[in-house]
Amino acid sequence: MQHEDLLPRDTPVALIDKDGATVSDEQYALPDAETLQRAYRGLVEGRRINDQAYALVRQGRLAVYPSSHGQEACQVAASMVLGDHDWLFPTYRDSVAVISRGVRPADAMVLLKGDWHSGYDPAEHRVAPQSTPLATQLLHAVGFAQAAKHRGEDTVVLALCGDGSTSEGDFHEALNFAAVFHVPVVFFVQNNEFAISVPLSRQTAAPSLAHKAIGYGMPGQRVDGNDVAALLAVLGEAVDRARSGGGPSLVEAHTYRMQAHTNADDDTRYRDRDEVKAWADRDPLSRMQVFLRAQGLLDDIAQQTIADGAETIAAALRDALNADSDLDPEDLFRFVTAERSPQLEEQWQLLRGEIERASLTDAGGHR
Amino acid sequence: MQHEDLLPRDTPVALIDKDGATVSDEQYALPDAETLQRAYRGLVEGRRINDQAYALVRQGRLAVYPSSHGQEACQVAASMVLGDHDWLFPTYRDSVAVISRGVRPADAMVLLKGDWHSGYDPAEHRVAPQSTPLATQLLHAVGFAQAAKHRGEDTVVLALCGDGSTSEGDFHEALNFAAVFHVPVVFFVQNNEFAISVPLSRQTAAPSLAHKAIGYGMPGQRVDGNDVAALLAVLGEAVDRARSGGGPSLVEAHTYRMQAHTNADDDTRYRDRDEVKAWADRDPLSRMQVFLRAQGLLDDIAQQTIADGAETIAAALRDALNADSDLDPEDLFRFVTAERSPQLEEQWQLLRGEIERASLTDAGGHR
Amino acid sequence: MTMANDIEIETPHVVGTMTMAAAINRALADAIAEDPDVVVFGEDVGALGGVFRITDGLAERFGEDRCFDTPLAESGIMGTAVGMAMNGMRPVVEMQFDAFALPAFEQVVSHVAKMGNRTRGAVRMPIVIRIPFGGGIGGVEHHCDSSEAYYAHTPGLTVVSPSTPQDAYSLLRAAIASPDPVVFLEPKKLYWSKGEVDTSVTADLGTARIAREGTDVTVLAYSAMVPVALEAAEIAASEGRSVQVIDVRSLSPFDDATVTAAVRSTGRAVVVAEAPGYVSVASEIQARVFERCFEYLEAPVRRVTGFDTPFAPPKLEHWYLPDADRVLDAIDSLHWDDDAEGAAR
Amino acid sequence: MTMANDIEIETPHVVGTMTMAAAINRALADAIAEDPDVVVFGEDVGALGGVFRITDGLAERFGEDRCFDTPLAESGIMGTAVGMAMNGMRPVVEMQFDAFALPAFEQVVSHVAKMGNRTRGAVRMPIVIRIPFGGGIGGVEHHCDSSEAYYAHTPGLTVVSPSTPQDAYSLLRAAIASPDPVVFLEPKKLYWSKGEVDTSVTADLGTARIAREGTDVTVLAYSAMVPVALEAAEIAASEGRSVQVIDVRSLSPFDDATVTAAVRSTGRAVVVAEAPGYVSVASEIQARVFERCFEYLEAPVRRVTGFDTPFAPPKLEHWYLPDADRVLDAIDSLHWDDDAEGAAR
Ligand SMILES: Cc1ncc(C[n+]2csc(CCOP(=O)(O)OP(=O)(O)O)c2C)c(N)n1
Ligand SMILES: Cc1ncc(C[n+]2csc(CCOP(=O)(O)OP(=O)(O)O)c2C)c(N)n1
Ligand SMILES: [Mg+2]
Ligand SMILES: [Mg+2]
Repeated sequence: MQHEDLLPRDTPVALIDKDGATVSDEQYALPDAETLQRAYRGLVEGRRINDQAYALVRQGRLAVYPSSHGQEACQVAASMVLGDHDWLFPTYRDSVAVISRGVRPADAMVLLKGDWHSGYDPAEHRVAPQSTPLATQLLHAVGFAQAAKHRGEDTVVLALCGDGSTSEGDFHEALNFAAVFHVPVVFFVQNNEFAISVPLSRQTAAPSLAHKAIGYGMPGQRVDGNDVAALLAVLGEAVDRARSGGGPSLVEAHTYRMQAHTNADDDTRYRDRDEVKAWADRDPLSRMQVFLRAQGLLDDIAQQTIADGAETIAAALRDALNADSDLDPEDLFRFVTAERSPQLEEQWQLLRGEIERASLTDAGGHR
Repeated sequence: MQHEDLLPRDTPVALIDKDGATVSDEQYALPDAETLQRAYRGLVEGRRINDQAYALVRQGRLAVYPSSHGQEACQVAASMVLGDHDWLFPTYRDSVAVISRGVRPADAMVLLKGDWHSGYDPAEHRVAPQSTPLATQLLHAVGFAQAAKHRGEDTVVLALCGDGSTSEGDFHEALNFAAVFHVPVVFFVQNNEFAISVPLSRQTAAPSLAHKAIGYGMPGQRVDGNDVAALLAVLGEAVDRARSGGGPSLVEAHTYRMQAHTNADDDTRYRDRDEVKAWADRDPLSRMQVFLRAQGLLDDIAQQTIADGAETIAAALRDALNADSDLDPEDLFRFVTAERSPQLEEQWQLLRGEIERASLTDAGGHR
Repeated sequence: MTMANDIEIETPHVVGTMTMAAAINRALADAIAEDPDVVVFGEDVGALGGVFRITDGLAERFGEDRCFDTPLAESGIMGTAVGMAMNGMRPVVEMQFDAFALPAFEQVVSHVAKMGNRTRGAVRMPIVIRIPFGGGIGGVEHHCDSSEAYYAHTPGLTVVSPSTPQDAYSLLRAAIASPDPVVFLEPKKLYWSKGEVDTSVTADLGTARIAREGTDVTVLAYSAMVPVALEAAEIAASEGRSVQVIDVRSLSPFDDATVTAAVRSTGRAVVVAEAPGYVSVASEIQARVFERCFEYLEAPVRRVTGFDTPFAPPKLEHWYLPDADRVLDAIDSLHWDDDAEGAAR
Repeated sequence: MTMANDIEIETPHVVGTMTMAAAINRALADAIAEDPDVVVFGEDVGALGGVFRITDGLAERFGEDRCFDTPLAESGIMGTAVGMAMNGMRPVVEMQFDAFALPAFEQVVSHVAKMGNRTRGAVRMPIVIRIPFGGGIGGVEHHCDSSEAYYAHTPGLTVVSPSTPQDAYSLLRAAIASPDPVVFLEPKKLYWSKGEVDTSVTADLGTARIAREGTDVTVLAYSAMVPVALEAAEIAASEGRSVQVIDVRSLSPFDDATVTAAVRSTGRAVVVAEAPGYVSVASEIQARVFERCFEYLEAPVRRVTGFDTPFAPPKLEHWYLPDADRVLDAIDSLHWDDDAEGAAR
């Protein structure tokens, strides 16, 4: 590969514009109809999950929810481009991608509900626990891929992070390790313009985040993050390259966080409503709907079926989260190490005594 | 600046080749004669200091010495391009650069002699303490420049690091902060092909280390690290740019660590003697000598004067290090915080009691 | 230890009731107003005013060059603070949450804590590292840790944590005025607790504070555990036991003078801390008190701490956090006269 | 605690005298040979064999994919180890010096220590973090720190440190076999000390070892301080005092059973550690022993530790490091019968 080929384009790759019209591209082909139909269903379901979770926060059933409203195209594409044996390394904002991989919505919300730190077995759907400490998961993804390569498996790993996270040292170390060890990792940055309140201009002075790739000797590419077709094409190519021994690459998606960082945030303090409105025009769902309708790939019945499916998911999520959690305080001591040390056992016995006494007196208070 | 202008050249900038012949360059002019004569003196003195320190290690007068033998052109240029009020942020390998800035050789060796952790007042010669934890000093340099900018001073900061250190997260964070805050820092990487035993190919898959610059939105340049003329030109331009508000930049010098990492290292374990020999042909001193002689800028008398000057420095260094250190154990407690806490005072009294008892019995042992 | 708080307070003094969050905000504002070298920076501290709104209004009032957002990189924040301090500034940095200060750990331990010593005092590090810490707010993993042990163990760092709005104000002013680095741990759980604040009141770093007088037993606590200790003392009083509560407040260096005198006077002590107890500030206090008060103790010094497990998820944290009952249980175990084991001694 | 060491040793057992460095090298080699999932990596561990030559010959013997150099980035080393462990490997990583493990601290605390708990045991972290630590070798700043407190305080980490070649071998094998992360602290000062090693001998993580029997006082030490304690015991013996020495060896979890029984039997104890004493493993041991042996103590438990200062420069380290004399002084202070204060008690 020539050095120049490692640089991204000056403008992000786009295949379907904001009005649903196709954009022709020399390098990237439009995915096939069935793929786009599946993607659209994923978008609708993803949006529904985001909105349902948001509502559950308001109802006090979730402690917190970092929504990917507006970023569903990235979420769905990240999941769809991976094969069954590939692995996803998501962040706290990537619940929709996690669910798209097959994790039960209620399991994906265990962390955000406050029951435990993670709610699914990573091996079951090949999804690492959602990572909170920023950029740390990128290194896990690289190590995971190193192990796969070591054993001669052709697993591809896709690791997610946000624009803000590219400033962390771990971002740098992860891309560098991946390139030096030439492992099959796709680094996928969802540049949604903000890290909580901090705009992209405070994160980087680079022409684009994808311009960082050449500094590691890997290709970088930019893509319209609200265009699921372009995302599928660009990420798909990156996954194929990784699988065929072409090494890691960096993909930057240009998208926007439509809601506040989480419910605890107040985004009126740091951004204009006009900016948010302008991005509403570039919504990833509506452009696909227009496109599919125009292509005859979506009719009212199909639309309704998809909406119903999404509603079913939302209802299940509601039900699961409305049920009270049945938690066992002994869990605090169960998983710290494989075998419980006498030191921890002693502490558990202390707590057990307290719990027993509490149940003897009243429910809740100890004394 | 255009994006492409942020990329380095495909081959390092060179102005005087290994045989002492000039190389013409469209962008960079050869420094004037007087500057080159001064540089040559610096090279000879630097080499003498390196060799003297190496000898002092063998004689047990220095605990350890990471030599810059072979890298003297980088050391001298780094010091010469800075004005009096500019600051240098060096590493353990940059003793020659530190001394070139005016720090007394014996003071620069205090760390390596084992008397204390640093032996000079940074403010006196505008030289930060030599940094051991890799890449950490790059962030100090950025913060230092931020403070200068904050006060409206036109200080330029030049920060040194090695090729291996570019892999650290702090390298990334430093360049990024510098670019985002647009501060006057020149990052100068001495790529000497090795990080202890680890070759450059294990540090990076990038076309060059200077290719990392574009990922931060700053210009990167490559230069022959054994060509002091090219170094003065390239670093000088970077310093000028920084001073005139043009922001930070990254310069990578291609050089070679001619000796083992330190005296504690055994480089026969990881590199070929042939490779080392090949680099001896590219020595930074001999090419300058040939060049200056050919240009009539150096004659036998001048050569002898320079050698004598270097010898005087070496002799002073020898004398200083052959003198036994007069150390006060109370120093352990003196500088931890500005005011000594009762907690530390209590511990000092404990030690003081031991020392007193020891002096009563025999010299050395306590009991 | 007395460290002179030599700030000349130029802004008019304020006396009034405010939250701890407001007191910290006020301390930052007053410090910025009075000393041109003070700068406040970190993640989201500018327009947003911090995720806890502690820096609310500072950027607007004092401008972007006095309070500003950085790129998202904690080692970067800490490392540039070192450089600024080398060049005459007094950086006050915010780490967004306790666990997110960890990427900066090398800069803290290898430079912030050691630079003054390394340079024989030529370069001091007047840096304040503000860290919201501890649980009790229903935060998810990595948002509720108590990592004071890491800092308190590190020579060269002063570590303090307030339990009242007054101390939050006064200790933060003292921290900013200190020539040396101070880790200032802010109990998230108490951010919205209210109290009287007089901005003319000063506090010395390195000193403990007697939070409640008492004669039977001394409870040593700090930060969010001080209200817990006071609650326990209140209940104990109703049961006829007089509990003295000391707010340790300076986790390093330690105020042996105050603490030793107190425990010697009561002859019994319980140490309370939220962090995991193993190799902790609580173990240090317990060990020191034991050693210095051995001849005066009627019973072993006990500690009540968090478990040696990762912090609990929100729905289980009430089982994790030490509460007044747990403190009272520990007090009950201290060989009282009506206690067979104690009497046997 | 007994953690079954369930390795099937396939290589022929070796019995012989070797240095601790050789014993560690041997343990690594045997583990690589026996378990295809074991990989060793870090800075300079390949061709060079590590700056202390601990991994000497491993890359050559087992190939680049079993022992290899990484780019120079400690968080990278630790973070990729996490990923490898998630994918079935058993990474053994080397941090070149103790202070240079600090850039990896976030990965260690936020992931290595917590992943098993986070995933309810679904994903365990069988990672060994080897860290050469401590002073006594005339190293310059940042090359002689003792940072065991940071790790021992962190729930989820097992922390061990050997004082003999035998324990170096056996504990490292147990660490590599453990399903959980183990911080393995190697006393640089003892790398070249020699001892008998039988590779068929196993050691359980979480257990202390009685290094010398004695009846008058128990000295609790670990790592490079064990020889110091033994030297003190030898001198004390010549003065008529019988000193028991316990090699704590497991810094977390703690072997209360062994230690408590020992101190109860002698009634006196001194804790010895090289690290700064404040908020340290030594304070933890002191506090635990005090609390659990209170009724049996003839005198306060003392500790002998490094000062609460940054580690000394090479030429001053002999004043910093605890030595036999300092241990003997502490023993002397333990209220013996011929001691007025002790007698008054
Ligand atoms: C190491 C670390 N530092 C700080 C935080 C607190 N924090 C959580 S999300 C966030 C912003 C992340 O921005 P970005 O990477 O752009 O992702 P986004 O939230 O926009 O998806 C911050 C600062 C954290 N989780 N981890
Ligand atoms: C954070 C950190 N990790 C590891 C080390 C140990 N170490 C000292 S020098 C060195 C190699 C540095 O290589 P490079 O940056 O190329 O500089 P050079 O020594 O070649 O000048 C290493 C690994 C260190 N000093 N700091
Ligand atoms: Mg973002
Ligand atoms: Mg190098």
